[in-house]
Amino acid sequence: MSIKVRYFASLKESVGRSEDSLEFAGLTTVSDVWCRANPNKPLPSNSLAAVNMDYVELDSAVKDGDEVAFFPPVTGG
Amino acid sequence: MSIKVRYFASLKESVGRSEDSLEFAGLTTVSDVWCRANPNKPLPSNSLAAVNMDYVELDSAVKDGDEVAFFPPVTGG
Amino acid sequence: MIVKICAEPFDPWQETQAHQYSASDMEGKFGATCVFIGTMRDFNEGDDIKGMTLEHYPGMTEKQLEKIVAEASRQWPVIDALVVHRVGDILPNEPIVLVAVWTSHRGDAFDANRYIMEALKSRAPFWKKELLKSQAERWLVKNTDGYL
Amino acid sequence: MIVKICAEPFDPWQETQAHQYSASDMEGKFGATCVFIGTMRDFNEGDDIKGMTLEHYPGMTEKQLEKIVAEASRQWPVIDALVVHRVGDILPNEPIVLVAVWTSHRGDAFDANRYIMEALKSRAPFWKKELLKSQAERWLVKNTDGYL
Repeated sequence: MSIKVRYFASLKESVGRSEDSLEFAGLTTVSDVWCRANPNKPLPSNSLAAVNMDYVELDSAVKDGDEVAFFPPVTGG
Repeated sequence: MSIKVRYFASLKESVGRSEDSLEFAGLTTVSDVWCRANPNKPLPSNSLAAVNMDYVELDSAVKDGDEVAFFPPVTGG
Repeated sequence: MIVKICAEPFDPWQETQAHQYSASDMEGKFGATCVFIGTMRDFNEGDDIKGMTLEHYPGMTEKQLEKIVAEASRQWPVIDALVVHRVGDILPNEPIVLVAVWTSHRGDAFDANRYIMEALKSRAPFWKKELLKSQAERWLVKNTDGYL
Repeated sequence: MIVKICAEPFDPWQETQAHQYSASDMEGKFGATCVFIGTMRDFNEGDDIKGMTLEHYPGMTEKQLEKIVAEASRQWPVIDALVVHRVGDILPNEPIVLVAVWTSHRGDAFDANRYIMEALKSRAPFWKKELLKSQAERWLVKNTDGYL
Protein backbone atom coordinates (compact mmCIF):
# COMPACT_ATOMS: atom_id res chain seq x y z
CA MET A 1 0.00 0.00 0.00
CA SER A 2 0.99 3.63 -0.31
CA ILE A 3 1.17 5.98 2.67
CA LYS A 4 2.05 9.66 2.79
CA VAL A 5 3.92 10.66 5.95
CA ARG A 6 4.15 14.26 7.13
CA TYR A 7 6.27 15.92 9.82
CA PHE A 8 5.79 19.30 11.46
CA ALA A 9 7.64 21.87 13.56
CA SER A 10 10.59 20.64 15.68
CA LEU A 11 9.98 17.05 14.57
CA LYS A 12 10.27 18.10 10.93
CA GLU A 13 13.57 19.82 11.73
CA SER A 14 14.86 16.81 13.62
CA VAL A 15 14.03 14.26 10.88
CA GLY A 16 15.31 16.75 8.29
CA ARG A 17 12.36 16.51 5.88
CA SER A 18 8.70 17.45 5.77
CA GLU A 19 7.28 14.35 4.14
CA ASP A 20 7.85 10.81 2.95
CA SER A 21 6.01 8.58 0.49
CA LEU A 22 6.06 4.95 1.60
CA GLU A 23 5.15 1.94 -0.53
CA PHE A 24 4.95 -1.45 1.11
CA ALA A 25 2.77 -4.56 1.41
CA GLY A 26 0.71 -5.77 4.37
CA LEU A 27 -1.28 -4.27 7.25
CA THR A 28 0.39 -1.83 9.56
CA THR A 29 -0.06 0.66 12.42
CA VAL A 30 0.89 4.30 12.95
CA SER A 31 3.99 3.39 14.94
CA ASP A 32 5.06 0.89 12.23
CA VAL A 33 4.81 3.74 9.74
CA TRP A 34 7.20 5.78 11.87
CA CYS A 35 9.67 2.86 12.11
CA ARG A 36 9.62 2.21 8.35
CA ALA A 37 10.19 5.91 7.60
CA ASN A 38 12.75 6.47 10.38
CA PRO A 39 14.41 3.10 11.06
CA ASN A 40 17.18 4.37 13.28
CA LYS A 41 15.29 7.06 15.20
CA PRO A 42 12.79 6.45 17.98
CA LEU A 43 9.67 8.63 17.91
CA PRO A 44 10.08 11.27 20.67
CA SER A 45 7.87 10.24 23.56
CA ASN A 46 5.63 13.30 23.67
CA SER A 47 4.86 13.20 19.92
CA LEU A 48 1.32 13.32 18.60
CA ALA A 49 0.04 11.45 15.57
CA ALA A 50 -2.81 11.98 13.14
CA VAL A 51 -4.30 9.89 10.35
CA ASN A 52 -6.18 11.81 7.67
CA MET A 53 -6.09 14.90 9.91
CA ASP A 54 -7.66 13.29 12.96
CA TYR A 55 -5.75 12.49 16.13
CA VAL A 56 -5.04 8.78 16.63
CA GLU A 57 -3.21 6.52 19.05
CA LEU A 58 0.10 5.05 17.89
CA ASP A 59 -1.36 1.54 17.67
CA SER A 60 -4.14 2.60 15.29
CA ALA A 61 -4.34 0.76 11.99
CA VAL A 62 -3.31 2.47 8.78
CA LYS A 63 -4.78 1.67 5.37
CA ASP A 64 -3.81 2.26 1.76
CA GLY A 65 -3.89 5.93 0.78
CA ASP A 66 -3.81 7.29 4.36
CA GLU A 67 -1.93 10.45 5.28
CA VAL A 68 -0.08 9.88 8.55
CA ALA A 69 1.36 12.88 10.42
CA PHE A 70 3.76 13.16 13.35
CA PHE A 71 4.31 16.33 15.35
CA PRO A 72 5.24 17.69 18.78
CA PRO A 73 2.67 19.00 21.31
CA VAL A 74 0.76 21.92 19.80
CA THR A 75 1.41 25.49 20.94
CA GLY A 76 -1.15 27.65 19.15
CA GLY A 77 -3.49 30.35 20.48
CA MET B 1 -30.08 68.45 60.14
CA SER B 2 -30.64 68.56 56.44
CA ILE B 3 -30.92 65.44 54.29
CA LYS B 4 -31.41 65.09 50.56
CA VAL B 5 -33.50 62.06 49.60
CA ARG B 6 -33.50 60.60 46.08
CA TYR B 7 -35.72 58.01 44.39
CA PHE B 8 -35.08 56.06 41.22
CA ALA B 9 -36.88 53.93 38.64
CA SER B 10 -40.14 52.24 39.67
CA LEU B 11 -39.80 53.59 43.23
CA LYS B 12 -39.58 57.14 41.87
CA GLU B 13 -42.75 56.54 39.89
CA SER B 14 -44.54 55.04 42.86
CA VAL B 15 -43.67 57.90 45.27
CA GLY B 16 -44.40 60.38 42.48
CA ARG B 17 -41.25 62.48 42.86
CA SER B 18 -37.52 62.14 42.31
CA GLU B 19 -36.25 63.87 45.43
CA ASP B 20 -37.05 65.42 48.80
CA SER B 21 -35.18 67.84 51.02
CA LEU B 22 -35.74 67.07 54.68
CA GLU B 23 -34.92 69.33 57.62
CA PHE B 24 -35.25 67.98 61.14
CA ALA B 25 -33.49 67.73 64.49
CA GLY B 26 -31.91 64.65 66.10
CA LEU B 27 -30.09 61.49 65.08
CA THR B 28 -31.69 59.15 62.64
CA THR B 29 -31.31 56.07 60.42
CA VAL B 30 -31.94 55.34 56.77
CA SER B 31 -35.31 53.74 57.44
CA ASP B 32 -36.33 56.74 59.61
CA VAL B 33 -35.51 58.97 56.65
CA TRP B 34 -37.91 56.94 54.51
CA CYS B 35 -40.67 57.19 57.14
CA ARG B 36 -40.27 60.97 57.52
CA ALA B 37 -40.39 61.44 53.74
CA ASN B 38 -43.17 58.91 53.10
CA PRO B 39 -45.20 58.70 56.33
CA ASN B 40 -48.04 56.66 54.91
CA LYS B 41 -46.15 54.35 52.61
CA PRO B 42 -44.04 51.37 53.69
CA LEU B 43 -40.73 50.93 51.85
CA PRO B 44 -41.15 48.03 49.37
CA SER B 45 -39.42 45.03 50.86
CA ASN B 46 -36.89 44.44 48.07
CA SER B 47 -35.71 48.09 48.00
CA LEU B 48 -32.05 49.03 48.18
CA ALA B 49 -30.65 52.06 49.95
CA ALA B 50 -27.49 54.14 49.56
CA VAL B 51 -25.94 56.93 51.59
CA ASN B 52 -23.61 59.23 49.70
CA MET B 53 -23.61 56.77 46.79
CA ASP B 54 -22.56 53.70 48.78
CA TYR B 55 -24.88 50.82 49.59
CA VAL B 56 -26.01 50.73 53.22
CA GLU B 57 -28.31 48.70 55.45
CA LEU B 58 -31.61 50.31 56.45
CA ASP B 59 -30.50 50.66 60.08
CA SER B 60 -27.39 52.67 59.16
CA ALA B 61 -27.01 56.06 60.77
CA VAL B 62 -27.49 59.21 58.71
CA LYS B 63 -25.77 62.52 59.41
CA ASP B 64 -26.26 66.14 58.45
CA GLY B 65 -25.70 66.78 54.77
CA ASP B 66 -26.03 63.15 53.66
CA GLU B 67 -27.66 62.16 50.41
CA VAL B 68 -29.91 59.15 51.00
CA ALA B 69 -31.24 57.19 48.01
CA PHE B 70 -33.89 54.49 47.68
CA PHE B 71 -34.35 52.31 44.63
CA PRO B 72 -35.51 48.88 43.41
CA PRO B 73 -33.11 46.01 42.56
CA VAL B 74 -30.75 47.06 39.78
CA THR B 75 -31.16 45.69 36.26
CA GLY B 76 -28.19 47.01 34.27
CA GLY B 77 -25.78 45.26 31.98
CA MET C 1 -8.82 51.78 33.83
CA ILE C 2 -11.73 53.75 32.40
CA VAL C 3 -15.43 53.73 33.27
CA LYS C 4 -17.79 55.61 30.93
CA ILE C 5 -21.51 56.28 30.94
CA CYS C 6 -22.75 56.91 27.44
CA ALA C 7 -26.03 58.63 26.49
CA GLU C 8 -25.64 57.92 22.76
CA PRO C 9 -25.20 54.65 20.84
CA PHE C 10 -21.58 53.46 20.85
CA ASP C 11 -19.57 51.02 18.75
CA PRO C 12 -17.99 48.48 21.12
CA TRP C 13 -15.28 47.52 18.60
CA GLN C 14 -14.25 51.11 18.03
CA GLU C 15 -14.26 51.83 21.77
CA THR C 16 -12.06 48.84 22.56
CA GLN C 17 -9.70 49.48 19.67
CA ALA C 18 -9.37 53.18 20.48
CA HIS C 19 -8.73 52.42 24.15
CA GLN C 20 -6.09 49.83 23.36
CA TYR C 21 -4.32 51.97 20.76
CA SER C 22 -4.29 54.99 23.10
CA ALA C 23 -2.53 52.92 25.79
CA SER C 24 0.79 52.69 23.98
CA ASP C 25 2.61 51.61 27.15
CA MET C 26 0.69 48.33 26.95
CA GLU C 27 2.23 47.49 23.56
CA GLY C 28 3.82 44.04 23.65
CA LYS C 29 3.00 43.68 27.36
CA PHE C 30 -0.40 41.99 27.37
CA GLY C 31 -1.12 38.56 25.96
CA ALA C 32 -4.85 38.28 26.56
CA THR C 33 -7.89 40.46 26.00
CA CYS C 34 -11.38 39.39 26.99
CA VAL C 35 -14.28 41.53 25.81
CA PHE C 36 -17.90 41.12 26.77
CA ILE C 37 -20.72 42.98 25.05
CA GLY C 38 -24.34 42.96 26.16
CA THR C 39 -26.70 43.84 23.33
CA MET C 40 -30.38 44.72 23.42
CA ARG C 41 -32.65 42.00 22.06
CA ASP C 42 -35.99 42.55 20.36
CA PHE C 43 -37.78 40.03 22.58
CA ASN C 44 -37.92 39.24 26.29
CA GLU C 45 -40.11 36.99 28.42
CA GLY C 46 -42.17 36.06 25.38
CA ASP C 47 -42.90 39.64 24.25
CA ASP C 48 -41.71 41.69 21.31
CA ILE C 49 -39.74 44.67 22.56
CA LYS C 50 -39.67 47.97 20.65
CA GLY C 51 -37.19 49.78 22.85
CA MET C 52 -35.88 50.33 26.32
CA THR C 53 -35.05 53.23 28.61
CA LEU C 54 -32.07 52.83 30.89
CA GLU C 55 -32.10 55.01 33.99
CA HIS C 56 -29.06 55.41 36.23
CA TYR C 57 -27.93 57.27 39.35
CA PRO C 58 -25.31 59.71 38.06
CA GLY C 59 -22.33 59.71 40.38
CA MET C 60 -23.20 56.52 42.23
CA THR C 61 -23.11 54.46 39.03
CA GLU C 62 -19.58 55.59 38.21
CA LYS C 63 -18.50 55.17 41.84
CA GLN C 64 -19.79 51.59 41.99
CA LEU C 65 -18.32 50.65 38.62
CA GLU C 66 -14.92 52.01 39.64
CA LYS C 67 -15.12 50.02 42.86
CA ILE C 68 -15.94 46.85 40.93
CA VAL C 69 -13.03 47.35 38.53
CA ALA C 70 -10.72 47.99 41.50
CA GLU C 71 -11.93 44.78 43.18
CA ALA C 72 -11.25 42.80 40.01
CA SER C 73 -7.78 44.34 39.79
CA ARG C 74 -7.00 43.24 43.32
CA GLN C 75 -8.08 39.66 42.62
CA TRP C 76 -6.44 39.24 39.18
CA PRO C 77 -3.37 40.87 37.60
CA VAL C 78 -5.34 43.23 35.36
CA ILE C 79 -3.18 45.42 33.11
CA ASP C 80 -6.03 47.58 31.90
CA ALA C 81 -9.82 47.60 31.83
CA LEU C 82 -12.55 49.52 30.06
CA VAL C 83 -16.22 49.63 31.03
CA VAL C 84 -18.78 51.46 28.88
CA HIS C 85 -22.51 51.45 29.71
CA ARG C 86 -25.37 53.00 27.78
CA VAL C 87 -28.15 55.03 29.41
CA GLY C 88 -31.24 56.67 27.92
CA ASP C 89 -33.37 55.38 25.08
CA ILE C 90 -32.04 52.20 23.47
CA LEU C 91 -33.20 50.30 20.40
CA PRO C 92 -32.91 46.56 19.73
CA ASN C 93 -29.50 45.49 18.44
CA GLU C 94 -27.75 48.42 20.16
CA PRO C 95 -24.97 47.59 22.64
CA ILE C 96 -25.88 48.17 26.28
CA VAL C 97 -22.63 47.31 28.03
CA LEU C 98 -19.01 46.74 27.09
CA VAL C 99 -16.40 45.28 29.46
CA ALA C 100 -12.85 44.80 28.17
CA VAL C 101 -9.98 43.43 30.25
CA TRP C 102 -6.31 43.18 29.30
CA THR C 103 -4.03 40.74 31.18
CA SER C 104 -0.91 38.66 30.59
CA HIS C 105 -2.66 35.29 30.64
CA ARG C 106 -6.00 34.15 29.28
CA GLY C 107 -7.50 32.67 32.44
CA ASP C 108 -7.19 36.00 34.26
CA ALA C 109 -8.81 37.93 31.40
CA PHE C 110 -11.86 35.63 31.38
CA ASP C 111 -12.16 35.54 35.18
CA ALA C 112 -11.75 39.28 35.74
CA ASN C 113 -14.16 40.17 32.95
CA ARG C 114 -16.80 37.80 34.25
CA TYR C 115 -16.37 39.11 37.78
CA ILE C 116 -16.89 42.68 36.56
CA MET C 117 -19.98 41.69 34.55
CA GLU C 118 -21.59 39.79 37.44
CA ALA C 119 -20.84 42.56 39.94
CA LEU C 120 -22.11 45.21 37.51
CA LYS C 121 -25.35 43.29 37.00
CA SER C 122 -25.95 42.95 40.74
CA ARG C 123 -24.59 46.27 42.09
CA ALA C 124 -24.30 49.05 39.50
CA PRO C 125 -27.36 51.31 39.80
CA PHE C 126 -29.03 50.99 36.41
CA TRP C 127 -32.70 50.25 35.79
CA LYS C 128 -34.31 49.05 32.58
CA LYS C 129 -37.82 49.89 31.47
CA GLU C 130 -39.01 48.00 28.42
CA LEU C 131 -41.38 49.40 25.83
CA LEU C 132 -43.39 46.53 24.34
CA LYS C 133 -44.72 46.42 20.80
CA SER C 134 -48.16 46.68 22.39
CA GLN C 135 -47.02 50.15 23.68
CA ALA C 136 -47.16 48.87 27.27
CA GLU C 137 -44.18 49.75 29.46
CA ARG C 138 -42.69 47.61 32.19
CA TRP C 139 -39.76 47.84 34.57
CA LEU C 140 -37.49 44.82 34.64
CA VAL C 141 -37.74 43.38 38.13
CA LYS C 142 -34.40 41.65 38.51
CA ASN C 143 -31.31 40.44 36.71
CA THR C 144 -30.56 36.77 36.31
CA ASP C 145 -27.41 35.14 37.62
CA GLY C 146 -24.75 34.66 34.96
CA TYR C 147 -23.49 31.41 36.47
CA LEU C 148 -25.62 28.32 36.13
CA MET D 1 -19.79 29.66 12.27
CA ILE D 2 -16.57 30.61 10.54
CA VAL D 3 -12.98 29.39 11.02
CA LYS D 4 -10.22 31.31 9.26
CA ILE D 5 -6.46 30.86 9.01
CA CYS D 6 -4.79 34.14 8.25
CA ALA D 7 -1.26 34.61 6.87
CA GLU D 8 -1.32 38.40 7.25
CA PRO D 9 -1.87 40.63 10.30
CA PHE D 10 -5.58 41.08 11.07
CA ASP D 11 -7.56 43.58 13.10
CA PRO D 12 -9.65 41.61 15.62
CA TRP D 13 -12.15 44.46 16.09
CA GLN D 14 -12.74 44.84 12.38
CA GLU D 15 -13.07 41.06 11.94
CA THR D 16 -15.63 40.76 14.72
CA GLN D 17 -17.57 43.80 13.61
CA ALA D 18 -17.63 42.71 9.97
CA HIS D 19 -18.73 39.21 10.91
CA GLN D 20 -21.52 40.49 13.13
CA TYR D 21 -22.77 43.07 10.61
CA SER D 22 -22.75 40.49 7.82
CA ALA D 23 -24.99 38.17 9.86
CA SER D 24 -28.08 40.35 9.60
CA ASP D 25 -30.36 37.49 10.68
CA MET D 26 -28.77 37.75 14.15
CA GLU D 27 -30.01 41.34 14.56
CA GLY D 28 -31.95 41.72 17.78
CA LYS D 29 -31.58 37.98 18.51
CA PHE D 30 -28.38 37.77 20.56
CA GLY D 31 -27.87 39.36 23.95
CA ALA D 32 -24.28 38.42 24.69
CA THR D 33 -20.99 38.48 22.81
CA CYS D 34 -17.77 37.23 24.33
CA VAL D 35 -14.55 37.92 22.46
CA PHE D 36 -11.12 36.62 23.32
CA ILE D 37 -7.95 37.90 21.68
CA GLY D 38 -4.49 36.43 22.17
CA THR D 39 -1.76 38.92 21.36
CA MET D 40 1.94 38.38 20.90
CA ARG D 41 4.05 39.72 23.75
CA ASP D 42 7.61 41.03 23.46
CA PHE D 43 8.87 38.85 26.31
CA ASN D 44 8.53 35.23 27.37
CA GLU D 45 10.24 33.09 30.01
CA GLY D 46 12.53 35.97 30.91
CA ASP D 47 13.74 36.72 27.36
CA ASP D 48 13.10 39.59 24.98
CA ILE D 49 11.29 38.28 21.91
CA LYS D 50 11.75 39.91 18.49
CA GLY D 51 9.27 37.82 16.59
CA MET D 52 7.64 34.47 16.15
CA THR D 53 6.86 32.04 13.35
CA LEU D 54 3.63 30.13 13.57
CA GLU D 55 3.54 26.87 11.65
CA HIS D 56 0.34 24.91 11.09
CA TYR D 57 -0.95 21.79 9.34
CA PRO D 58 -3.15 23.12 6.53
CA GLY D 59 -6.35 21.14 6.38
CA MET D 60 -6.01 19.48 9.78
CA THR D 61 -5.95 22.84 11.56
CA GLU D 62 -9.25 23.91 9.99
CA LYS D 63 -10.76 20.46 10.56
CA GLN D 64 -9.86 20.48 14.26
CA LEU D 65 -11.04 24.06 14.77
CA GLU D 66 -14.38 23.28 13.13
CA LYS D 67 -14.73 20.23 15.36
CA ILE D 68 -14.05 22.32 18.46
CA VAL D 69 -16.61 24.96 17.47
CA ALA D 70 -19.17 22.20 16.79
CA GLU D 71 -18.47 20.68 20.23
CA ALA D 72 -19.00 24.06 21.89
CA SER D 73 -22.25 24.51 19.96
CA ARG D 74 -23.51 21.17 21.22
CA GLN D 75 -22.72 22.07 24.83
CA TRP D 76 -24.02 25.65 24.82
CA PRO D 77 -26.71 27.41 22.76
CA VAL D 78 -24.28 29.24 20.47
CA ILE D 79 -25.97 31.50 17.90
CA ASP D 80 -22.77 32.22 15.99
CA ALA D 81 -19.00 31.89 16.39
CA LEU D 82 -15.92 33.22 14.65
CA VAL D 83 -12.37 31.86 15.01
CA VAL D 84 -9.42 33.58 13.32
CA HIS D 85 -5.84 32.38 13.80
CA ARG D 86 -2.64 33.88 12.45
CA VAL D 87 0.14 31.81 10.87
CA GLY D 88 3.52 32.81 9.46
CA ASP D 89 5.82 35.54 10.78
CA ILE D 90 4.36 37.53 13.65
CA LEU D 91 5.65 40.61 15.45
CA PRO D 92 5.05 41.61 19.08
CA ASN D 93 1.72 43.35 19.67
CA GLU D 94 0.11 41.57 16.70
CA PRO D 95 -3.01 39.47 17.39
CA ILE D 96 -2.46 35.71 17.19
CA VAL D 97 -5.96 34.39 17.80
CA LEU D 98 -9.49 35.74 17.91
CA VAL D 99 -12.47 33.78 19.22
CA ALA D 100 -15.90 35.46 19.23
CA VAL D 101 -19.10 33.81 20.42
CA TRP D 102 -22.65 35.14 20.19
CA THR D 103 -25.35 33.73 22.50
CA SER D 104 -28.58 34.80 24.17
CA HIS D 105 -27.21 34.84 27.70
CA ARG D 106 -23.89 35.95 29.11
CA GLY D 107 -22.89 32.79 30.96
CA ASP D 108 -23.07 30.73 27.77
CA ALA D 109 -20.96 33.24 25.82
CA PHE D 110 -18.17 33.14 28.44
CA ASP D 111 -18.30 29.36 28.83
CA ALA D 112 -18.39 28.53 25.12
CA ASN D 113 -15.60 30.99 24.31
CA ARG D 114 -13.39 29.62 27.04
CA TYR D 115 -14.07 26.07 25.95
CA ILE D 116 -13.06 26.91 22.38
CA MET D 117 -9.88 28.66 23.55
CA GLU D 118 -8.78 25.80 25.82
CA ALA D 119 -9.53 23.17 23.17
CA LEU D 120 -7.74 25.23 20.51
CA LYS D 121 -4.67 25.55 22.74
CA SER D 122 -4.52 21.82 23.40
CA ARG D 123 -5.67 20.35 20.07
CA ALA D 124 -5.40 22.70 17.10
CA PRO D 125 -2.16 21.89 15.22
CA PHE D 126 -0.17 25.12 15.48
CA TRP D 127 3.45 25.43 16.57
CA LYS D 128 5.27 28.54 17.70
CA LYS D 129 8.94 29.20 17.16
CA GLU D 130 10.28 32.27 18.94
CA LEU D 131 13.05 34.48 17.64
CA LEU D 132 14.90 35.99 20.59
CA LYS D 133 16.58 39.38 20.62
CA SER D 134 19.86 37.44 20.80
CA GLN D 135 18.94 35.98 17.34
CA ALA D 136 18.55 32.52 18.89
CA GLU D 137 15.44 30.57 17.86
CA ARG D 138 13.45 28.18 20.01
CA TRP D 139 10.31 26.10 19.63
CA LEU D 140 7.77 26.53 22.39
CA VAL D 141 7.47 23.17 24.10
CA LYS D 142 3.94 23.26 25.46
CA ASN D 143 0.98 25.46 26.19
CA THR D 144 -0.09 26.24 29.74
CA ASP D 145 -3.52 25.40 31.07
CA GLY D 146 -5.92 28.37 31.08
CA TYR D 147 -7.64 27.27 34.28
CA LEU D 148 -5.81 27.63 37.58
